[in-house]
Amino acid sequence: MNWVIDIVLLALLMFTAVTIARLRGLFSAAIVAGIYSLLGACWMSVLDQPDVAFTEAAVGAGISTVLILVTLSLTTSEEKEPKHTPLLPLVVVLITGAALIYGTIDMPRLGDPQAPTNLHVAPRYIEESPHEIGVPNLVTAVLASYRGYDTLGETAVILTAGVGVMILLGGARRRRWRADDDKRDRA
Amino acid sequence: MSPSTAIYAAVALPLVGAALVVSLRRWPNLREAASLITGGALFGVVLSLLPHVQSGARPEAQVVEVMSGLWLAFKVEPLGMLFALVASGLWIVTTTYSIGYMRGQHEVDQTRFYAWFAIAISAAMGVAMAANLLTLFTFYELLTLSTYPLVTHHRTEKAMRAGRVYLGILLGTSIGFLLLAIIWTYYLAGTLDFRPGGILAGTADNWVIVVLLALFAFGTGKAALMPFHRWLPAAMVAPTPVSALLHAVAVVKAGVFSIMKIVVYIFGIELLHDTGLSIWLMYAAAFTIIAASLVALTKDNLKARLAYSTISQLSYIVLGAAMATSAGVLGGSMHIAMHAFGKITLFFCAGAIYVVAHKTDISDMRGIGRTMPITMTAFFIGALSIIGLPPMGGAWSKWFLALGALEAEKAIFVAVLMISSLLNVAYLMPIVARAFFVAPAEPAPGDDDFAGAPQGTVLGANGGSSIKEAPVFCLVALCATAAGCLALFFFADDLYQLLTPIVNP
Amino acid sequence: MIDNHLPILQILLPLVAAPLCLLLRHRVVVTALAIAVTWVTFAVSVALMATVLQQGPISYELGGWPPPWGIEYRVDILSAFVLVLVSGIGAVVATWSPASISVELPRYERHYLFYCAYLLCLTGLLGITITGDMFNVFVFLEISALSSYVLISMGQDRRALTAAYSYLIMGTLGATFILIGIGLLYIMTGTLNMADLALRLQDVADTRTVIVAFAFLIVGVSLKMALFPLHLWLPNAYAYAPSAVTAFLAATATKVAVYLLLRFFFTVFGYDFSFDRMQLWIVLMPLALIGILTASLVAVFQNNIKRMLAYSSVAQIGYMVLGISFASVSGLTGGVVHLFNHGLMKCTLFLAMGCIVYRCGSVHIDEMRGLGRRMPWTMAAFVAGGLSLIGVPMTVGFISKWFLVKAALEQGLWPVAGVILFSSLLAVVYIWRVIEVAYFEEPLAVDGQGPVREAPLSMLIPMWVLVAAIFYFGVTTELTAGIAQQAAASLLGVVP
Amino acid sequence: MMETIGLYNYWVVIVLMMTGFYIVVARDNLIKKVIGLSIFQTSVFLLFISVGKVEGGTAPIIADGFEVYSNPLPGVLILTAIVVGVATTAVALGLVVRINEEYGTIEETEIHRQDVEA
Repeated sequence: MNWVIDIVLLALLMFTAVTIARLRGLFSAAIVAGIYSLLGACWMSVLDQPDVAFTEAAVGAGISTVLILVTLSLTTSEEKEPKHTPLLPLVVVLITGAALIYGTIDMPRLGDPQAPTNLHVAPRYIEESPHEIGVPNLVTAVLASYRGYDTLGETAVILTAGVGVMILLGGARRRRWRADDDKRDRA
Repeated sequence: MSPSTAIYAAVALPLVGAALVVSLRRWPNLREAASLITGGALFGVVLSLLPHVQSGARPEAQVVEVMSGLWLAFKVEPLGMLFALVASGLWIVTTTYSIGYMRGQHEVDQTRFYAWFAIAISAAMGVAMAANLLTLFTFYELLTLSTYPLVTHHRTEKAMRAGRVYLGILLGTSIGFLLLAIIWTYYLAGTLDFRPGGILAGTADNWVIVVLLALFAFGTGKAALMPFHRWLPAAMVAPTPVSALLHAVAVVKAGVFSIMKIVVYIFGIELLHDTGLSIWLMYAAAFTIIAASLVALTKDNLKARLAYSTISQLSYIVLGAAMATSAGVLGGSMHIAMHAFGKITLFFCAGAIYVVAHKTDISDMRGIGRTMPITMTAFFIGALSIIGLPPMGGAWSKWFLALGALEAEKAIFVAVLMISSLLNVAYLMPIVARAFFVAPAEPAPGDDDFAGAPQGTVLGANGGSSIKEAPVFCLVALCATAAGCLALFFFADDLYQLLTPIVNP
Repeated sequence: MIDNHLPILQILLPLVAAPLCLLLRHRVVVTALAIAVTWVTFAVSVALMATVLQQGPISYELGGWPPPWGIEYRVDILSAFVLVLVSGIGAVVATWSPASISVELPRYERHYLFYCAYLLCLTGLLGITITGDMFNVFVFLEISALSSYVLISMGQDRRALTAAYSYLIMGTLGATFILIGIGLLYIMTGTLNMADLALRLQDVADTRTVIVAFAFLIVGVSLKMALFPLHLWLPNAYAYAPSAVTAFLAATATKVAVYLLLRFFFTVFGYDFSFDRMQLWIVLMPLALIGILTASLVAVFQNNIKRMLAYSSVAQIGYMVLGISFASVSGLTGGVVHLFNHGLMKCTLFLAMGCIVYRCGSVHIDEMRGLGRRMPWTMAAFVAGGLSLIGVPMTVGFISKWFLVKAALEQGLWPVAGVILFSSLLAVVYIWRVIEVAYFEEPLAVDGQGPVREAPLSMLIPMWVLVAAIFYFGVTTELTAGIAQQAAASLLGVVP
Repeated sequence: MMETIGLYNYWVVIVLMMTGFYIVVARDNLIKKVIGLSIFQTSVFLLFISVGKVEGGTAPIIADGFEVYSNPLPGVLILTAIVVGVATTAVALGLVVRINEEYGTIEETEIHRQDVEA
C-alpha cells in the first residue's frame, strides 16, 4: 500500500470533516459532506474494497447528497447562530474519543496478516467460496450466500425507509393540533 | 361437606353472594335477602369446621403453587377458626343492621355497598384460614383494596381524602414493611408456612429477629399500632355498618390476628420469650394503649372516640402477642372475640343514634337514653365489656392479659392495663351517664332532625312521642351483639378450650 | 418438516406480509392479513418455546451455511421467552388496533402503510431476539428502529414529529455505538457469531480493545432501552405516538433491548468478564436505582397520562436492570420475569389509554373525570394494570417484585430492597391520581355529542385478554417465573 | 513504519467519527444533525474497512496471479451498513421536512420554545 496516498487522503478527510463542522451554510455543508463521502470512497478503494467504494460513492456521495439538497430546497438553507456554548457535547465527545483511542492500543496494526480477522472465518471465504459459490468476487459471494440474510435484512431496511417516507410525505396532511393540550400537559 | 370443601366454600361463598347482589340490583328486597342467606350459609360452613378443629384436626386445602414451594393454601387452626367464626357470625348481624341503616339513611349505591362488603368478607375469610404468609398477605391486600370503595362510599371530597389516608397507610405499611419482612423470612427460613413453634428459631441473629418483628408489627398497618393508626379514624367517614363490622371486627382484627399468628407460628413463642426480644413491642403497644385512650377522651365525635378506643384495644392484643407467654397469647386471642362483640355493639348504637336523631357529637346526646332506651342499654353493656367488667366477656381477656404480664414478670403492664381500664371508664361512661341522667335539650324551633325523624320504630303505647327507637333491623342487631357480650362471659371456657392448643401444641 | 424451519418462519411470516400490505392496499384485507399473520407468528413462537423446552436450544443455519461462516439463528429458553412476549403482544395489539387507528390516523386510505410499518417493526424485534450473529443484530435493530420512528411520527400531535426525530437521533447514535462495539470485537476475534465470539473472547479478554468494545455495546444498548439517564427520548415518543404504537413499543421495544443486554453480558462476554472483571454492577445498580426513583417521582407530576406511564416505564426498566445487576439466579429471574410481566401490564395500561383516546380524544387527566362510570370496563382494565404496577399480590407485578426483593436480600442489600418497595408506593400515588379522578369526579359536561360511551368490544376483548393474563400469571408462575428461572440459570451457567 | 501508520490510521478515523458525533450532539439545526450523523456513520464504515486490509494483499476478487487477498467480510458488512445508513438519512430528512411544515423552523431551540409557549 502506498502510505503517502493514505496519509494525504486521511488529511483531506480530516480537513473536510472539520470544515463541515465549522460551516454555517447548510447548502455548502451538504456539498462538502458529499465530497467527504467521495474521499472516503477513495480511501476504501485504496484499502482493497472496490465494491464498497463504488457503493459509498453512489449512495453516500450521490443519493445522500441529493436527499439533503432536496430537503434544503423544501426547508431552509441557512443555519442559525448557536445560542449556547457546546461545552457538554464537547466533553462527551472528547471522552468517547479518548475511550476509543485507548481501545486502539491493543489492536492489531493496520494490514497485519496475523490479525485475528485474517486468521479466522475470512480464510475460509477466500479458500472455499470459489468452489462453493463459484463467483470470483468474494464480496459478492459472501453477500449473496454466506451472509445472504443480512442482504435480506438490508432489503427490508430499504422497504422500511420507503414506507416511512411515504407515510411522512405522501400527500399533504393537515395535523389536528390543539394549542390547549400543550398548556395542560405541562403540570 | 368435607373440610377442604368447606374451606373453599368459606372463601368463595361471599364472592358468590357479591355476584348475586349485583345481579339482583333491581330488586332491593331480594338483594338483601341474598346477602342474608349468603351470610347464613357462610356461618354454617365455618361452623361445620369447628368440630374438626376442636378435635385437633387441622383441615387444609391447597389451591395453587404460585412460585416453586410457595402455595396459595389454607389451613384452619384454632386462632383462624376463632377469627373466621367471629367475622362470619357478625356479618349476618351486620347485614341485618345494614338493611335498617342504609334504608333509613337513604344511602346511594346500596348495591355497590353490599357487593364490596361481601368481597371484603371473602378476603377476611382468606386471612383467617391462610396456611402461610404468602396467602395471608394476598388476602390482607385484597381486604385493603376491597374496603377502599366502602370507606369512600359517599364519593365526597372528604371521603376521597380519607380514602387516601386509608390506602396510603395500609398499602404503604404492607408493601413497605410487611412484604419486605415476608420475603426476608422466606430468605431466612426457606418457607412461609405457619408451623407450631415457629420457623425462624435458629435462622438468624437476634438483631435480625428484632428488625423482622418491627417490620411485621408496623407493617401490619391494620393493627393500628401508633404511629400508623391514622387510617382508622379516617375510615370513620364510611357508613356506620362499615365502621362496625370492618373497622371494629374484620379489618382491624385481620391486623392483630396476623400479628398474633406471626408471633405464634412464625417466630414461635419460645423464641421471643426466651430471648426477650419483643420487650420493646410490649412498650410500644402499652404506649398506644394509653395514648389512644387519652386521645379518645378528647374526641367529641362519637365515632371518632370509638375509633381511638379501637386503636387502644387493638394494642391489648399486640401486647398479648408481644408478651409471648401462654396466658398473654390466650388473652390476646380471646380479646379478638371479646372486643369484637363489645365494639360492634357500640358502633351499632352510634349508627342507630345517627339514623334516628342525626347526632354525631357526644355533647349533643343529652338525654338520648330516654328516647332510645334499648339502644343506650345495649351501649351500656358494650361499654362494660370494653372496660372489662364482669359479667361481660371483656373481663376474661383482660384477666388473662394481666396474668400474662405477671407470667412474663413485667408487672408494669398490669398497671398499664389498670390505667387503661380507668381511661375506658372515663371516655365511655360519661356518654351513658349523659344519655340517661341529663335532661334532653329543648329542640330548637325548626330543628326537625330529632322531632320529625321519620324512621323511628315507635315503641310502647304510653311512651308516645318521647320514645323513638332505631329501625327494627338495627335494634335486632344491636341487641344480638349486646347479648353476645354477656354470653361470652359465660362461655369463655369453650373459647379457652378451643384456643389452648396454640400455646400447647 | 415445518418443525425444522420454525426459526426462519418466525421472521419470514411478518417480513413477507409487510410488502404484501403494500400490494393489497385494501383496508379490510390488509387489517385482516396483519391480524392473521401476527397470530400465526405468535403460534410459531409458542411452538418454538415448546420445542426448546423439550429438546434444548435450537440452532438454525440460515442458507445451510454452518456458523461462524454463515448466519445462525439460535433459540434458547431466554430468546424463546422474549419471542413469545413480543409476538404475543404484537398479535394482541394488532387485533386491538383497527378501531383505534381509524380515529387516530387521519387518512383512512393509508392504513396499509401503518400495518406495513407495524409488521416490519415486529420483524425487526423478532429478528434481534432470534439471531445468533452480532451483525445481524445490527441490521434487524435498524429495521425495528426505522419502522418505530415512522410509527411514532404518525401521532396526531405535531410533537410526535419532534419526538420521532429525537428518538431517531438517539436511536441511531445507539445503533452506531453498537456497530462500533461489534467492529472492535470483530477486530479482536475475527468472528461475528455470538457463540464463537464467546469462545474466542476468552483469549483476548484482557485487552483494552475488548473492554472499550464492552463499554460501547453497553452504552448503545442503554440508549436503545432508555436506561436512566439515557431515557430522554422516551417520554415524548410514548406520549405522542398513536396509542396502538405506544402500547406495542412500550411492551416490546425496550424489552428486546434488555434482552440484548442480557445476551451481551452473559452469552457473549460471559459472567466472569462482565461481573467479576468489569464489576459492572457498580455502574448498573446505582443507575437503576436512581432511575427507578427519579422516573417514578416525575411520573407523579404528569397530567398527560400516557406521559405518566412513559416515565413509569423508565422506572420499570430500572427494575429489570437492577435484577440483572444482581447477577444471581434470583436477580436475573426477577429481571427476566419482570421483562415479561411489565410487557403485559404496560401494554394493558396503554391499551386502556387508547380506548380513552378513542372515545374522548385525549388522555389528559381532566378528560378522565367520571370515566369510571362511563367506561367501566376500560377503567377496570386500567385499575388491573395499575394494581399490577404497584405490585399487589395475585398480579404479575407482585411476582416480579418478589424475586427482585429476594435477590436484594440474598446479597444483604436491604436498602435496595427498601428502594424497590418504596418506589411501589410512588406507583400507588400516580396510579391513584387517575383512579380518584375517574371514580370520584363528575364527568365533564359534554359538548353536544352525548355522554362518552364504553369502547367497542373489538378493543375491549384484546385488552381483557391481557388483563386475564395479568391475573393468570400472577397466580401460577410456572410458565413465567419458572421459565425465567431456567433462563437465568442457563445464562449464569449453573444448574437450577 | 507500519506500526505507526497502523495506529495513525485508526486515530484519524476516530477523530473523524468524533467530528461527526460532535456535530450531532452540539448543533441545533436538524439538517446539520443529520449531516453529522452520516459523517459519524461513514467514519465508522472507514474503521471497519481498514480492518480488512491485508498488507501486500489485493482486492478480494479471485484472479490468477494473486495469492494474498484482503478480507472480504468487512466489505460485505459495510455494503449492508451503507444502505442502512442512507435509509436512516432518508427517514430523518422526511421527518425534518414534516417538522418544517408544522413548526416553520428546523432549529431545535426554536421548536422547543414553540412547544413550551404554545
